[in-house]
Amino acid sequence: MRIGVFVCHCGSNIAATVDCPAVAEQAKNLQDVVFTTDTMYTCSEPGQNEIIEAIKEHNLDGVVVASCSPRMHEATFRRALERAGLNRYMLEMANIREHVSWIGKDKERNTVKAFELVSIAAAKLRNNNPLFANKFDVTKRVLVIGGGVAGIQAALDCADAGYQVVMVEREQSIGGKMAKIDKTFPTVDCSSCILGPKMVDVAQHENITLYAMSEVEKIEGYVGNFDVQVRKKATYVNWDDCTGCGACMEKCPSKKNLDAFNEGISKCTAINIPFPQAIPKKAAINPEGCMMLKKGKCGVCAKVCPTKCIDFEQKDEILTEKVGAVIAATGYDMFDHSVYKQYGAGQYPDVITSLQYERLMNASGPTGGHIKRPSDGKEPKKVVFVQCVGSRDPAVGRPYCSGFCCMYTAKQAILTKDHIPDSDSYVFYMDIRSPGKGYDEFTRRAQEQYGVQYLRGRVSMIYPKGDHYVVRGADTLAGTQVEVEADLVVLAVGAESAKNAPALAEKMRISYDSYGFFMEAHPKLKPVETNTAGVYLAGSCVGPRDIPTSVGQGSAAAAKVMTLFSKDKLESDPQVSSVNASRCVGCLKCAKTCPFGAIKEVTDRGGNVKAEVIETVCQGCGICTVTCPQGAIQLQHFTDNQILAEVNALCQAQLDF
Amino acid sequence: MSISVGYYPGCSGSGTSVEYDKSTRAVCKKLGIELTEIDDWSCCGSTPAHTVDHTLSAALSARNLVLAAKQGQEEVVTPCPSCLANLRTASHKIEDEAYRPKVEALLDDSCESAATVASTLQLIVEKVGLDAIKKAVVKPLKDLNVACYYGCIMNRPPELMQFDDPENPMAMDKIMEACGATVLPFPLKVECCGAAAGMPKKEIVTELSGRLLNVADSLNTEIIVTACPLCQMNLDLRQGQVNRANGTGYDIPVVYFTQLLGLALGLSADEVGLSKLVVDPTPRLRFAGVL
Amino acid sequence: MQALAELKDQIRKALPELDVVIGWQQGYDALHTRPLFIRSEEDIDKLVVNEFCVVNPSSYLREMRGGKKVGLVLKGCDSRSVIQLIQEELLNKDDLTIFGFGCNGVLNHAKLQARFGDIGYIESAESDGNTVNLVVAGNKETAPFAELCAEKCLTCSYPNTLQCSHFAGEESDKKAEAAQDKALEEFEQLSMEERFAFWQDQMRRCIRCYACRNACPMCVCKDHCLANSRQPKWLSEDVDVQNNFMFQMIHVMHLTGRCVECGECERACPMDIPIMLLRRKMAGIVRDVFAYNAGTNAEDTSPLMRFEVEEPTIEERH
Amino acid sequence: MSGSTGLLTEGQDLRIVGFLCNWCSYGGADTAGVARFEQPTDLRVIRVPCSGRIDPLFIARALLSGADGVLVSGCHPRDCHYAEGNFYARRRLEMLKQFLSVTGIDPERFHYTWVSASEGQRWQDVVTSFTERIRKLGPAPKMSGGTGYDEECLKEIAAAVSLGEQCPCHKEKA
Amino acid sequence: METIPLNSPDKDFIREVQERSGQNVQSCYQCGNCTAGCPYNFAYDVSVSRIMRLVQLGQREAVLKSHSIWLCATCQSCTTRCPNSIEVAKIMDVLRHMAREAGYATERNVKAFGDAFLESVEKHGRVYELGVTASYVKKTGRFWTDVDLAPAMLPKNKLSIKPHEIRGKEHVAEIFKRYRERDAAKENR
Repeated sequence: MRIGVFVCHCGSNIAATVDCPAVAEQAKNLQDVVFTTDTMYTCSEPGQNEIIEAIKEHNLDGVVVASCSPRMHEATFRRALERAGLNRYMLEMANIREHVSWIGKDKERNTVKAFELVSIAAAKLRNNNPLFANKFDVTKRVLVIGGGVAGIQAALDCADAGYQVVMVEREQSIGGKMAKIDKTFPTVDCSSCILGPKMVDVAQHENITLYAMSEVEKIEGYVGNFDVQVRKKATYVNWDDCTGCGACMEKCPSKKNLDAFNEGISKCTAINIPFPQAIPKKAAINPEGCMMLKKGKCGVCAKVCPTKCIDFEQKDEILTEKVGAVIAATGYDMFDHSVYKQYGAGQYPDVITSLQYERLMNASGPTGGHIKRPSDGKEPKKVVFVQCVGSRDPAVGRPYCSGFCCMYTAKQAILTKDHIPDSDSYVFYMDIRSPGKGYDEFTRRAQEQYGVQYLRGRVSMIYPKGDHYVVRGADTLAGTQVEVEADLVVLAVGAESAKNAPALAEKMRISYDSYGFFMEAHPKLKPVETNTAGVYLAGSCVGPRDIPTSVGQGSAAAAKVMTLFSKDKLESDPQVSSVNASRCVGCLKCAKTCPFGAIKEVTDRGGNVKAEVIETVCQGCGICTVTCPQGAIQLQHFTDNQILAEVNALCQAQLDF
Repeated sequence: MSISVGYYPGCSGSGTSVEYDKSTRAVCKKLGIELTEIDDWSCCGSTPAHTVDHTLSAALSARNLVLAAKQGQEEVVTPCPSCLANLRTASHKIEDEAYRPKVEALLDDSCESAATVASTLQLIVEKVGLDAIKKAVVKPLKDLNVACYYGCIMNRPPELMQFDDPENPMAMDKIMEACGATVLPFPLKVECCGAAAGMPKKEIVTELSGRLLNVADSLNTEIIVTACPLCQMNLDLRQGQVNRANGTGYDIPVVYFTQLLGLALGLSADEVGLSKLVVDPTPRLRFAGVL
Repeated sequence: MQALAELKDQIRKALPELDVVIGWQQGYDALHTRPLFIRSEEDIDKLVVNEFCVVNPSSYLREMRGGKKVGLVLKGCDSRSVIQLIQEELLNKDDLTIFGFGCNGVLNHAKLQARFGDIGYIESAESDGNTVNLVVAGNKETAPFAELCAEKCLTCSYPNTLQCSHFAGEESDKKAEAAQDKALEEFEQLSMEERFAFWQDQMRRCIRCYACRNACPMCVCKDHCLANSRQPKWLSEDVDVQNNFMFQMIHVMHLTGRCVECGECERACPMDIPIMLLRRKMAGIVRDVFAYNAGTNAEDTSPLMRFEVEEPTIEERH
Repeated sequence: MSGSTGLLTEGQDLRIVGFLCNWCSYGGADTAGVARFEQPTDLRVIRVPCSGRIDPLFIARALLSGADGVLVSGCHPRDCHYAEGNFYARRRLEMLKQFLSVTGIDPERFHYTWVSASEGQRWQDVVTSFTERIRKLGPAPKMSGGTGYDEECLKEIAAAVSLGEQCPCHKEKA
Repeated sequence: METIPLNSPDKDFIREVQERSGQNVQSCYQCGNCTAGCPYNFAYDVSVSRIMRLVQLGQREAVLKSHSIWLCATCQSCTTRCPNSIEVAKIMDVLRHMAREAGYATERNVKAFGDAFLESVEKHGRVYELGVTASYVKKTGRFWTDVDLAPAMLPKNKLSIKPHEIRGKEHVAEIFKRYRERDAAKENR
């Protein structure tokens, strides 16, 4: 074998703490290495050309690049190899940046370590083989999980591009949080006026199949060929026939159910359509409130329904769909502020959340858009907004900034003044975070034009005193304690990951962070991709996002799906397991431990049982390779011999520099 | 039921809060708790010690925990939150193997075996239990509107105290409810009364205790129930000072929870030391039919 | 012996349906048996069952796979290896007929030799599970069974053949003499350095003859053992401490959750390397962590072939 | 090499082999690098797709070949990119971990844990504490003997061979 | 107002506060929650969040000469509610120790009360309340301290005229002695 070694300086990123020329020089002594050099930026165009030229000039059949993490540039260098006519799998990388130069300052030790990493890479490379991809078909349908604004955007874009979309929404209607909001910042335009038409488009688009009141049960398969099971929860209403006339709601005697759409500030009937613009506009029965379902008595809705679509016997249904890609747009939940005992733990009726306040201000909300205190229906004259409730607070496990609370608080303060001109608003904030188009101007407007009193400091406690609530906080700019007697306190609660997000992530085989938000493939460069091919992300399931970002991500995820679907055949990764039939004794232990069902039993010509890998199903984990006692099934590119070569190189490496 | 624990009365128990000590002993006896006073106990050092030096404070407290262990007590209870805070802190410090030698150096004794410490309030709520209290009540405190005031250090810092909620503790509320009283939602349960500032900085106490009395008054509180000698002293003994400083005229009795609990369990006014209180609670208790 | 007569009877009845029945016959002296392959009626009378039926007849099975109907005369311990292989679907239950009996333990030649000198002088030896009665050079001798038996019998909890088709004679009620293997317990008193040095010595003596592997009823890889493979190549041809030790590591890991502790490997070792220390250690760990005894239930799944999402018995590693 | 970067015999790095899954722990190590979390230099990382690919025998091989320590890290349980790889790994690695003591190889020289791609800080902690642990243990005892046998050994072998048919190598096969 | 010179922060001071309190003062992001909840804020000259800020900036004098550190009663509001779980009350305690060592006592009466209290403990093993009062009055000359309480107090017979002497009072006194020796040794070093 003829190996070339390229040691990258990465400017000073590596060269500052690693003697790159010395590493290149030493590498000449490694077995089969015939060419070494060190370059300033190996990933740059001249750097890549240098590799290509060296391959041709020195007739190299394998390349070691010592530079950054392979997670960063492995694909780049593999393409360079291909341009030079080498198989892409004849590349090995030594990570001398993230694992060496950036984590240690001792140049001498770093240099030794860098050389050893190069020698490991070369040792492995000597055992590499060219690998070739197989091609397989793509199902050009996409599953969108979540019908908030991000999911809606993604679904519409894919549908408009001509692809079939299956949308699964957990709630009774799509629209997500945006459907509950009164106005949007910084334009203060009506939220439902801009979202409503998009919701209608979803309902009417011929390429979109919508399953509301449904959840994803199971996802199997792989990019291009996912098998999805959807659980359609029982609504006790036959939606094919329901016209959404609302006659049932008028007559339902069970009227004291928690109104989830109105965030619990009002009550609703057991059979209910959450709001007039709901999509789909269908009634559903809440089994916890329904007398018929609980006690077998009532059935009024069934009697009054003009289309006779009430079905008390309805059960959950499992549907299966085949798709080629998945977009997760499952959004976020509001932080549960009951952990803040010093703010009343949710027990004070006039200390409410910002989303409850949106419903109070919303013309289609329970008060018809008149701001009234939940306790006594009085119009509040002094409204205090407390920011960072469940944000930037490590003590409650939420150290992150939710990002949009500063802006919606400013909006709510402005709207408060609009609704109640003789009111005073106070905003307790820690820092105003408004880095968006027109955002900072908006918060300034709240203060300059609307006279909202901004106070820089947290609130320590809120307690009732007579008819009011004493809000005791700090104004660190004044350098002391402040107290306001408020009529209404609005807690700007932060965002947290949607409940069950981790469980869904496990179904999609993607990772999530310690807060339950989904992990993108790269926080900068792959913001809507995941580490699982064919699964994309949009909106707040990745972390708190405002509306424009969520919409942008919805479109971005859709664009990724379209790119995927632009090919009729996909190439399978050749880094999959492969059975050496002559070593296989047919015990099929590999098949028993494979998480993907990628190994099947076959009989050879002699009638002997053997294992065989289904290449498109194999994900390349290598569990089978460890299971097989004969070493008959080997994960390509990570074979026993390749890893043993690395171990041997490392444990027997000569350190005499 | 028979519970047996070591007892650390604290210095004020033989002085300004003699009625707390008396009623605590009486109530415990009634509830089947055997309190064995640590023989020859000494002062925990209180606030002055920890404001001077943490190791000194720990050593003064640890002396008692070591003493208790030597006298065969695994657990010690104390009615006083200030003592509790000091003893608990000391207990943590001597559990820390790195810190223990420092304490031992001052104490000139091993802290290897030392008793643990809890409040009598915790003991009564957790070991006796509300059901047992409910059953033992012979004179329900019906028609009595009480506000329970816990003081600032009974439950705080939560990592150290590990008992009840640090912002909205409920132990006394539940005991009073079990005794039949109407418990008002007093929002300043854990606000500070002014603590030991009474002597050196009276205006602090009159301001802070004034706030507490103000809110209690606005809730139409008949009796304030406390669990802390310092709180009780500031609110009761200094209530006159508060009134003079703020131009108010509060007349709210401030009693120890053990006193009311004792009465509900059938003890006499004398047995719980009612006469030691400055603002006389007897008229209200008579009105409510408790006396 | 009641059991033997019954066994022969059962075999006689079953033989027409079977291609072969594997058992033991008398060897070249009183202290040895050798395998017996019963193919016809007349072979049946050669069958013996005694304290020297040490070899596991099932270890001959792998030489004859392929749909043959085989009968096996098995001790309790032998049956475990068969059950384990059935569980792994390496043996077909329907092809096997197992003849079981109650075993009182087998004797160990090395121990006999140590006690009575050359075993050639021993004319006969009989055991009831408690006492061994011998005739040595014409003299009658007795000795406690525990002092002469195979190590594995001291901790054996399965004296009766498990999951057999036919059972002959009385069940043995022999109990394990000790829960823990004494040798292992003693070995583990040594310091880490002493243990390391011990194995250094042992592995230096190893001649890599693979007798341990060949004697192992669970080594089913046949010609495909990793030890002799180039693709993948785990071991070099060098017979040195490192490679010898590595071979033992391979053997142990491949037997994790499978080893039935029959002791054949150690018995087969020409260099008397105490391999069972390694086997028993691993089997003990599997018992501790997964409450699993290999080869006791054909319906079970070996612990390394499955997992739990929460592993209460595995300490979380931070 | 000359000058300051000469031989590193005195205070030379120990030989610590790391096996890291590509998706979580290798990413976590990258995250630590990107954040410039300083770490001891003794560890050299071998990248594998999944902790389920890590054969305990690789670890045995490394320890027998002179590694002073072996560190394995995968995705946290439930977070495996391949859904189940770390669950199998956990069982396999635990077996090895508990087994090592009987061989005289200090089990403390082998550690396995879980680090996610976002846990750069945790990776730094894991590497630092493991390296410190290995430094405390010092270099691993080396395999002695190399190849071949001493005279006594050869005698023993000869004796064994002379036992002839009692040698199970010659076991009668059916 | 003065300009705080940032070029020469007292890094030793920051380090000492951190070491003695076991708290990372840099994790304070100045949200003001400690000040917001501090019952004593009205009496402070420097609010507690500003104390934290001044510590972060290494302003030894400004911190140790503040009155606030003497007025803090360790009520734990700040510690309990700090979003970054900083034990602020402990830092205040440590600052008081440091002020004492540096010879600052901006609130003489508070210090005098504490000293009187501890002297009583050292002497008797337990606190002798009347003795503390007497000693405090002697130290401060504030003869009229709490005399207005006498009419309410005296009839209740609460304050014993004699101190409670305990058998182990020598042991307690020795604790104080060893403490002072330890501190003296530290000084010499």
